[in-house]
Amino acid sequence: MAVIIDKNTKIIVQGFTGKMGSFHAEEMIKYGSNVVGGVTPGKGGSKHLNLPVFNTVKEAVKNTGATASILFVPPAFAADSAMEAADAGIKSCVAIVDGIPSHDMIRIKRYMRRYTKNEKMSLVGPNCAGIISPGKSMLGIMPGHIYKEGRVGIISRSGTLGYEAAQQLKNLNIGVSTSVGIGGDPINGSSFKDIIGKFEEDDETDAILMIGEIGGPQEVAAGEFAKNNMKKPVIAYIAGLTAPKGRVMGHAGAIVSAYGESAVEKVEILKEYGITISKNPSVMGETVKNVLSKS
Amino acid sequence: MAVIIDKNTKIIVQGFTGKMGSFHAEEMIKYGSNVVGGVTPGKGGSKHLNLPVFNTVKEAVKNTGATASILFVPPAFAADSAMEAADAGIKSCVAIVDGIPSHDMIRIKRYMRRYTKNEKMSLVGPNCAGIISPGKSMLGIMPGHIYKEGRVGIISRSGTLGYEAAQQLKNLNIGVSTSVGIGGDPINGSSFKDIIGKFEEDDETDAILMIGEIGGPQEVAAGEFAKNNMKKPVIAYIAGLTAPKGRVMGHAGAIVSAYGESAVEKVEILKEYGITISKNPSVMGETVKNVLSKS
Amino acid sequence: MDIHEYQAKKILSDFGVTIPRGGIAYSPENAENKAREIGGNKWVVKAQVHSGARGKAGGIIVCDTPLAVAQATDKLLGKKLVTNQTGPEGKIVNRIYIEEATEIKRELYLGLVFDRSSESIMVVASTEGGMSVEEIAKKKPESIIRSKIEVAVGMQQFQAREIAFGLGIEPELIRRASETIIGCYRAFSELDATMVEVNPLVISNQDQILALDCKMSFDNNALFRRNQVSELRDKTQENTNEVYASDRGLNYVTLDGNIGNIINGAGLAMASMDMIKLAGGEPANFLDVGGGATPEKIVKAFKLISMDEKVKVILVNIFAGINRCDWVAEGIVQALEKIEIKVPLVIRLAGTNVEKGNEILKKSNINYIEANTLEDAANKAVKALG
Amino acid sequence: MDIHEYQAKKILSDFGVTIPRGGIAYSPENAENKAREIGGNKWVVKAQVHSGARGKAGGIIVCDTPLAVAQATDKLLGKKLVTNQTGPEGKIVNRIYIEEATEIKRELYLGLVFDRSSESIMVVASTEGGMSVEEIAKKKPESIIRSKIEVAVGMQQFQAREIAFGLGIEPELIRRASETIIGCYRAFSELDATMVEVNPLVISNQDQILALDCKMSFDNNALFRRNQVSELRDKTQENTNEVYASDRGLNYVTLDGNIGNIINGAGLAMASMDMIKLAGGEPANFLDVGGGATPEKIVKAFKLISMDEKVKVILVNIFAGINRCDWVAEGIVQALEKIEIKVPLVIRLAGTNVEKGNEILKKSNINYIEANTLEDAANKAVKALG
Repeated sequence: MAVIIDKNTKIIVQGFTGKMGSFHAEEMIKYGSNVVGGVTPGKGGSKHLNLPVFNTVKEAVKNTGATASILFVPPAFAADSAMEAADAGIKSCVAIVDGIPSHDMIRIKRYMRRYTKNEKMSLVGPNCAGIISPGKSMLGIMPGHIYKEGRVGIISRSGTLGYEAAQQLKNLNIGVSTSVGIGGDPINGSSFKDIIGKFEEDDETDAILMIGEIGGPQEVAAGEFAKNNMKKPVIAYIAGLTAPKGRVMGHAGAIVSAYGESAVEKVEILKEYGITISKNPSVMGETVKNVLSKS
Repeated sequence: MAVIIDKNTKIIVQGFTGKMGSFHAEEMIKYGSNVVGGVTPGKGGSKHLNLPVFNTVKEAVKNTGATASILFVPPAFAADSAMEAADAGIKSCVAIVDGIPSHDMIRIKRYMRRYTKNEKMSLVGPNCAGIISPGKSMLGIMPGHIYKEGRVGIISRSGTLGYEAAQQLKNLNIGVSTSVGIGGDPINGSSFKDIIGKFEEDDETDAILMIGEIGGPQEVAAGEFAKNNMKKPVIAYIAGLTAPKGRVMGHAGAIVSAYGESAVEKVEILKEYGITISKNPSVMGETVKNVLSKS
Repeated sequence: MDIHEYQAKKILSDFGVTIPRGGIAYSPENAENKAREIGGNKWVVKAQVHSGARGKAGGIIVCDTPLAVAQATDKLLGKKLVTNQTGPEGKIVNRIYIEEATEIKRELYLGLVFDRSSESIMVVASTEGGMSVEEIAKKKPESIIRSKIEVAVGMQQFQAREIAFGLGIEPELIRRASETIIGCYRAFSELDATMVEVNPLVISNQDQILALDCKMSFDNNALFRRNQVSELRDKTQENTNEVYASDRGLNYVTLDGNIGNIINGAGLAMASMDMIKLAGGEPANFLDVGGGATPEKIVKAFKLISMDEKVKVILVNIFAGINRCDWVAEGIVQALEKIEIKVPLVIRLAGTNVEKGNEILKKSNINYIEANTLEDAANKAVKALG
Repeated sequence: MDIHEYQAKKILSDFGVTIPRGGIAYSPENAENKAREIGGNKWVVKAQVHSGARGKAGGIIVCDTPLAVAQATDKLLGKKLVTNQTGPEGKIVNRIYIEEATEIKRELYLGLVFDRSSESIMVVASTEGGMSVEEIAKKKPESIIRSKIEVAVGMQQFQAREIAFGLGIEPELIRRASETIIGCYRAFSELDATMVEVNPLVISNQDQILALDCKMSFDNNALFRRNQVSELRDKTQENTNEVYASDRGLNYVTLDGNIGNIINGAGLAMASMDMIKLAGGEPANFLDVGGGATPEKIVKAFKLISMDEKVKVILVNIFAGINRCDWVAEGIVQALEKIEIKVPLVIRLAGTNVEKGNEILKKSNINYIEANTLEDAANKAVKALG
C-alpha cells in the first residue's frame, strides 16, 4: 500500500455539507477516492452527494468503517474536530483549514498523548493541500491530474510549490508515489520527520523530495533523522533565500527567529546530513532525476 | 540490585530543613541510606545534618548526583515538588505526604507524559510509608528493624498493615527483598501493577505479597498483569471485608463505588487470575511460607 | 464534603447551567414571600438535607398557592427526614428551597466522577433520569453513555455533543445541552469537586434544559484552596461523632456492631475489623488514629469511643513504627486516667519496643486484656462480649 | 498583532505583574496633568510606537518637572520615530506614556515565546536586561536561562523558582519574582499571545520587582476569541500597504527591490522571489493571493502593487490547481481593464488548463510578456527592468 492512504481507504468528510466540504468531496470522489460519508452535527440521518451524513465522527466510523477523514470546518472549530476524529478511531486526518490558533494546535498535541502509539491518529496539516497517492486516492484539495503515478515521495510545507514540483517531475516523466502537504503553520500535526519515516518504510517509494522553507526546526530535524535512519535518497529545496529576518512570509510558520532557520543555514545543515539540495525551485525535477539516475 | 533503590542510591530530601524532613532524614541515615543532601528553597548554600542544602532539585542533582528523592512538603506544594523532581532528572521519588488533592495527582500524571519511558521518574505515593530494601537502603518512614533481609517482595497500600506483614514474615524467619508502600489515595504515582512488574524482573525476589484493600481497580489490574506476564508466585490479602459500601474507610482511596471494588469481589477475581489469597490478615506470613515451600 | 442542592444549583448556574427560579427559606412566612417573588401558580417545596431520594421520604411537596408553600415549609422545617440514604436516624431539615414548578418533557441523568482507571474525569449520562445511577445500571445499562475527559486540555465540544446526541436531544437543543454539560465539567474541574450529579436534568415543555436536582461533593484535601466551597459546609447534616473525629484529625466511621476499635493506619484498621467479623463479632466503628498514633490522638480516640453507647468492648490495636510501643502505652495509660471506661478493654501492641510497652501497661492499674496477634486480639474481644 | 508598551503593561498588571505608576497622554497639557497626578519628582516620557530601541532614537525622555514633561510630550507627539527596528520611514508617535521614574538596582531580561521543537511555551531569562535578546545571545550566552513549560498543566511554581534563583534574586524576593514570571506565563497562555517580553524587568532600590518596559504580540488566528485584545490594534503603527492587504485577505510584505510580485501560495511566492534574486533582480514585495487565486483577489493585488512607486516590473506567477488557468487569465484581464499598469508585466501561468489561460491572455489587448517556467519568468522580469 502507499503512504497513509490507498485505493480502499474509507474516507469521511468533516464539515461535509458546507460549501468547501461539498466542493472538495465531489472533487475527491471524481478522482476516485473512496469517500463513504460525512459529518455535520445536526444533519445526521440525511443524505448529501448520495452519501450518509452523521452527527458525530463516532457514528460515522461505526456505520461506514471509515479510517480517514478530511476537515472542512472553520478554524475556530478545527481543533475540536481533529480531536473528535482522533477519539473516534480515525487513523489519518487531514486538516486543510488555514487560521487555526497556535495554542489550539498545541492543545491537540497534548490531547493526543492520551493514546498509545498504535492507537494514535496521524494528523496532517493544518493549512495544507492534503495527501494524494496518484492513481489511488486523494485526501486533499490538489489538482489530481498534475500528479503522475510513480515512485517519488513528496513532502511540502507549501501547497502550490508542491504542485510546481509535481509538474516538473511529470514533465520529466517521473511519477509520484504519494505527495503529502504538511502545511505552513508553526506547529503542524505531522512534521517532515514524521512523514519521511513513513516513506522510508514504503515499498512503493524510491526517493523523497522534501520542499521546505524558512522558519522552524523541522527540515533540520528531518535531515538528522534521514542521516541516522534512512537508506533512500532525499532531495530538498528550501524556499525563502530572499526572505528578510523577523517577517512572516505568508505562512504563519515562515519566519526566521533563531539560528538554523534561514534558508541559507538550513541548506548548509542539510548538506552536512548528506541530503541533495535542489539549488533553485526551477530544478527540483531535474535534481530528483539526477539522483534517481545515480541510484 | 534491589527494586528501585539499593545501597548506593543517592538520596535527597525535599523539604529537608522542616521538622518532618529533618526527623526522617536522620532515621534514614541511621538505617544506612545514602542521603546526600536536601532541598529547601531559600536555604541553598547552608548545611543541615552536616549535608548541603540547595534551593532547587536541579542544583541538588547537579552537585550530588542524586537519583532518588523523598518529599516532606505540605500537601499544597507536593505536586509542584514531585514535578520539580521529575524535571531535575530524579529517577525515583517517594511522596510520604497525606492530603494531596486528587486533581493535583492527575495533574502530575499529565505533566509526566512529557517524558519518554526511559526519562520518566517513578513516583511512589502519596500517603504512603515509602520504600525499604532491608539491609540496603530505606527511602521512607517505616521502622527499619522489623524488616528481615530476604527474598519476598511486599507491596502495600497501607503503611501499618505492611508493617504487620513484615513482622509476620520475620516471626517465620522469612525476609523481604524490598517493601513498597504505594499509598492509600485514589490516584497514586505507582500502582500495584507498576511495582509488581519490577519485582518480576528482580533477581533478588522469589515471591510477591500484595496487600490491597477495598476501592479502585488496582488490585485487579495487577492480578491480570500477573496472570499474563509473571512467573513468580503472587500472594494477596485484601482488607475491608466488613467495610460498608459508599463510605471512605480512612484512606481516601478506600471506598467501594463500582463492581469489583469490594474485598469479596476482588478476592474472587484475583483467585481466577491464579493468585494465592491470604484468607485473613493474621495469616499473611503463613500463606507466603506455604507458597514458598511449594515452589 | 457534601453540600446542599440549592448550593450546588447556585454553583452550576455560575458555570452557565440553567436552573429553575428559586430561593431559600428559613421560615413559613419567608417561604410564602419567596413563592410570591418567584411568581407563577405552582411551586415545589424542597427540604434541604444531604441526601437523595427525598421525594419518597416526603421531603418534596408540590404546592398550588403561596399559602400551601408556607404550610409545607412549616411541616418540613425542623423535621428529621429519613431516606434510604440517611440511615434510620435521618437528617434534620433546617433550610427549605422554594422553586417554580417545571413542566417536564424528558428526564435525563448526568453525572461526573473521577475515573481511577484512566486517571481522568468521566462523564456518565443516561436517558433514564430520575432513577439513581445504580438503578439505571441495573435496569437500563444500555442507556448509559460514558465519556472520559482528557484533563490536559479539558472537556471538548465534541464530547459534549456526542453525549447530547447520544441522549437523543433534538438538533436545535444540542448547543444548549453541550453548554450545560461543559458547564458541569468546568465546575467539577475548577472547584476540585469529586462528584457532580444532575438528576434529573430535564427538558421542559418550553424546551429549556434545566438542572432540576443536583448534588456536588468536594475533595476535602483541596478545601484549603476553595474558601468559597468550604463556607458551604453544613455540619448539621453530618454524623455528630464523625464531625467530632474529623475536627480532631481522626478517621472515624460509625458502624452497626458493638466492638469499638482504636487502630493506627486505615489498612490495619480494616484488617482488624475483618478479624473481628471472622471471630464472630461486629465492629461498632472504624477508627484510624493515624500511622503515628500519638498519645494525644489516643486520648481523643478513647473519648470518642466512650461517647458511643452501643460499644460493649473496646479493642486497641497499635502497630508502632517510628513511634514506639512504650510511648503508645503511656498514652493509653494517660487516656484511661482521664476517661472512665466501663466496658472490657483488649489491647494488642506490636512493633517497636513491644515488650516495654506491654510492661508499662501491666504495671499500670489499667483493667485490660492483653493480646498478642491480630487473631488473638479479635478472639479475645469477641469473647469479652460475654 | 503587536500592541503598545502601555497596553502590554496594563495586561500584565492584570495578571499580577507590578508596573511603575503611569498614564497615557494625547497632548502636552494632558501629560503635565498626568505627571502631577502620578506625583514624585522625576518622570519618564515614553513615545508609544510599535518598536523597541526607542531610547537610542530619542523616544524616551527623563524629566524633572511637570513642565518638562509637557515640553517633552510636545516634542515627541506627531514625530516620526526612526529606530533600528522601524526601517527608514519610521513610525508616527500619537500617544505618550508618562511614568514615574524608577531607581534601578538590577536589570533583568524575561521573554516568553513558542518553542516549535517541543511544541510548548518557552520562558527565556537573563541577568543581562536592557540589551536585546539577540545581543545577549551574542555577548553573554551563558547568562541565558531557558525553561520549557508543559502546557498540559501550565507553568509550575518550581519552574518560576528555578528561573528566579538562576537570576540570582535574593531569597526574600523569590516569591514575588515567581509570581511575576507566572503572571507573564498566564497572560501568554490565556490571551493567545505569541510573544511576551519584559525588558528590562528590574529590581528597584526599594526591592520592588517591576516590568519597566514590555512588549506583547498576539496570534492573529486567535483574535476572533480575544475581543479585548483585538481592540488594542493601532493601525497607525503598521505599514499602510500591508494594512490594506491584510484587510483584503492578501499576504503582503514590502521589501526593498523593484520587481513587484503577484503569486498564489506562500511557498511558491518565496520560490519566485528566490528565482528573481538568482536572476540578478530584487523583489519589491512578497504577495501571496492565496492558493485559490480568485479573480477578485487578483484585482486587489494589482491595485496594491500599483500603489508601490518603487515597482518597475510586475511578475505574475500563478499555479492553478482546482481553480483553472482560464479562470485566472480572465481575472487578470478584468483587473487590467480597471487598473492602468505603466510598467512591464511578465505573466507565467501553470497547472490546470494552462493552454486555455495563455490563449485568453494572448487574445486580450493586454500588453505583457509570456513566460513558461519559474526560471523563464524570473529572467524575463529582470531583463524587462532594462
